[in-house]
Amino acid sequence: MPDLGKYADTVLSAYGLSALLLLGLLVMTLRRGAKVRAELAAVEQRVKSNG
Amino acid sequence: MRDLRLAFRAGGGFGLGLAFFLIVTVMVPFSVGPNSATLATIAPGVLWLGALLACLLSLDRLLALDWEDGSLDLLATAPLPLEGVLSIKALAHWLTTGLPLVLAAPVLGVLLNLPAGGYLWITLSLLIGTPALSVIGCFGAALTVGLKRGGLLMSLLVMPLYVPTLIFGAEVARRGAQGMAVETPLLMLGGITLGSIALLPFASAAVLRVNLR
Amino acid sequence: MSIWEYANPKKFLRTTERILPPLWLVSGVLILGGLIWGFFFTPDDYRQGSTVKIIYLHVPAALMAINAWFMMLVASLIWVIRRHHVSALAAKAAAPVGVVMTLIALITGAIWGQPMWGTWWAWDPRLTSFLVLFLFYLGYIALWEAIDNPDTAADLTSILCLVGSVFAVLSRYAVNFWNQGLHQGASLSLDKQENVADVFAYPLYACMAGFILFFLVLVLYRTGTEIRLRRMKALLARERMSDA
Amino acid sequence: MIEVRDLGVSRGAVPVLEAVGFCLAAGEALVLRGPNGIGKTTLLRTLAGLQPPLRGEIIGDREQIAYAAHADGLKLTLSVEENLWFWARVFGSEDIAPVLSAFNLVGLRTRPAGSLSAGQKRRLSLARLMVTGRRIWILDEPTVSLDTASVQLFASAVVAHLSAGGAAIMATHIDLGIDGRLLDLAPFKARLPALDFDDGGFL
Repeated sequence: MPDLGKYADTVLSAYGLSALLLLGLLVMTLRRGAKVRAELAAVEQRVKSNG
Repeated sequence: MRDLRLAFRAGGGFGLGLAFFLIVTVMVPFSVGPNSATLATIAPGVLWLGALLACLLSLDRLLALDWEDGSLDLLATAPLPLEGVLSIKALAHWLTTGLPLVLAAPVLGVLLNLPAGGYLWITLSLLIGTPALSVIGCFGAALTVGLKRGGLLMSLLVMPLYVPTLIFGAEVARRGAQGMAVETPLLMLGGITLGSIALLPFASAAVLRVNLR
Repeated sequence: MSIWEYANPKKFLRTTERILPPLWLVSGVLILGGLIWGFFFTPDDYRQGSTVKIIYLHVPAALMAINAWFMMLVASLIWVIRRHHVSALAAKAAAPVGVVMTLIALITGAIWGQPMWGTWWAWDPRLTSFLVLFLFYLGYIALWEAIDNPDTAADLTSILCLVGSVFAVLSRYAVNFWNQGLHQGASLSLDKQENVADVFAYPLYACMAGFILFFLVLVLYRTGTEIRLRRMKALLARERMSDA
Repeated sequence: MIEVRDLGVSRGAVPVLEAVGFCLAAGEALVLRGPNGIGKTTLLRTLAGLQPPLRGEIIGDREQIAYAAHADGLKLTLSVEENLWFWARVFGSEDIAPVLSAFNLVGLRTRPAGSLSAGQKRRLSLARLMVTGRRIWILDEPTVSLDTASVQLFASAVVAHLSAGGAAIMATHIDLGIDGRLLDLAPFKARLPALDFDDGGFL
């Protein structure tokens, strides 16, 4: 761990909040992607079986 | 032509924007305190913001009424270009909302202790700037015309588009009130207004055609 | 073989399916590598102390905040001119990524500004422009959300994007004129003498490349999601047709 | 006067009608029939140029079409006369007097449109068609809320329009006694699109 000196709070909070936002975006993107993929598969199945 | 007559006859739209402007201006000293020096500093900005909000408030009536009673469909199939129809609508909006605001601004300036040099500039900047507000607002109204609860969305869409007009307009008024040079912001304000009047009706008409189909 | 082949939704899905996994990996390595390099292995600035490390987040995020809007503008133009559905959906997919980038740039900027300028927020031209950009993003996303018919939504949002771009540029000039500001000039420039010393620059390049790739990967993935959503809508509509 | 070839129309991105084709000469009327939701209004709006066709073409002079929708398109605070004058000026007509008498509106001319009954409003909105001076009328459910006498009034206005060399396309369920061709839209209902997801679309 580097010595951040008197600005430790500043730097760490900047990294922390950014990481939170980036991860949040990533997780939401992937979750929505997976959900839509599953829903589409279900609908496709149904449509194919009904003709 | 018809819009003008309608706006006057309906009465409500005409007075409402003006009354809103008055109320906002009157509320400001209640919130920032009665110190006349403070009020004098913020007066140009408050007047501009009040005028902008009053404009915004009256925008949803611009096309919504014609949408509801079906006249928009009929106008779109009429031999007039839709761009022209929308320009006229924006003009009607300006005459019934913008112009009264311009005329009322100096009177309300008294309430806010506007410095003596500022009256000319606040009036002039509003006179040049409010047409842009009407034309930009017309674009916003055309974007959201068919939507339920379009009013709130329209404010969200139109406000960022108002930023340059507000900045230059308020800058003219502020510099004028402080006796500084106003040429540059005045030119920019005029440029924005002319550019908006010349180009935005095309975007508004394109958007309205999409919304009508 | 032309680039327009990828305007076919199915082809787009098949291709992205193949190229996304390695891209995820590369962008992750670049971002993490760049950030770790910057965070652990660069010296402190003699004036700004350790706060200079924030640059590895702030500058790439700001870069992508603007480029995301620019990409949306290009995608909107492609939709307006050539009417490729994938293009409109890509613009839609990019907007939330752009919002997050803008937000990161604003937040890291505020946190950085606190010790450097002694204030969280100043109505500095750059900060203000980013705030205005943020509002534009919000309006754009709200308009997409508000409209049911996907083609109508694509048409309206792309015109909003075009008009908004003009007004965003105007706002930039207006804001510059309105307040000269505290913010330093651009961190990186080619023509001028380098503003940032090499020790800081290399990890910064890595982070910027990482952010660009990360943006690309996210947008491609999200565009795929939007395509599936569109297909699902189309299938459901078809089902309703056969019921009726 | 107007010819339609292989026309496909869509409502809210869903195709509703396809392969519609007809040809209408001066003096002819075409009456569209079909159950609710078949796409009569959509077809009429497409003909009027309010929405682009999905495919196919409409051959004819767009500038000759006057469209009357479900909604009356009246300004309630303006008087009957002012409403008509507005549209007369938009379409460059000079006189509204014959129209007022044709639709029996002379006695109501100074009344604000808001004080009219639904049927009277409908008459006013149909009178608008006459002041447009256009030769092809496109009418969507023109007889809604009209009483028998007013329907007769309307029918004779249409007959006069046809005999003066005009044409009309209308969607209506009642028999107007106009000598027009019937077009049942049910056979033109769009078939289900194929499910091959390969042609650049989403299905």
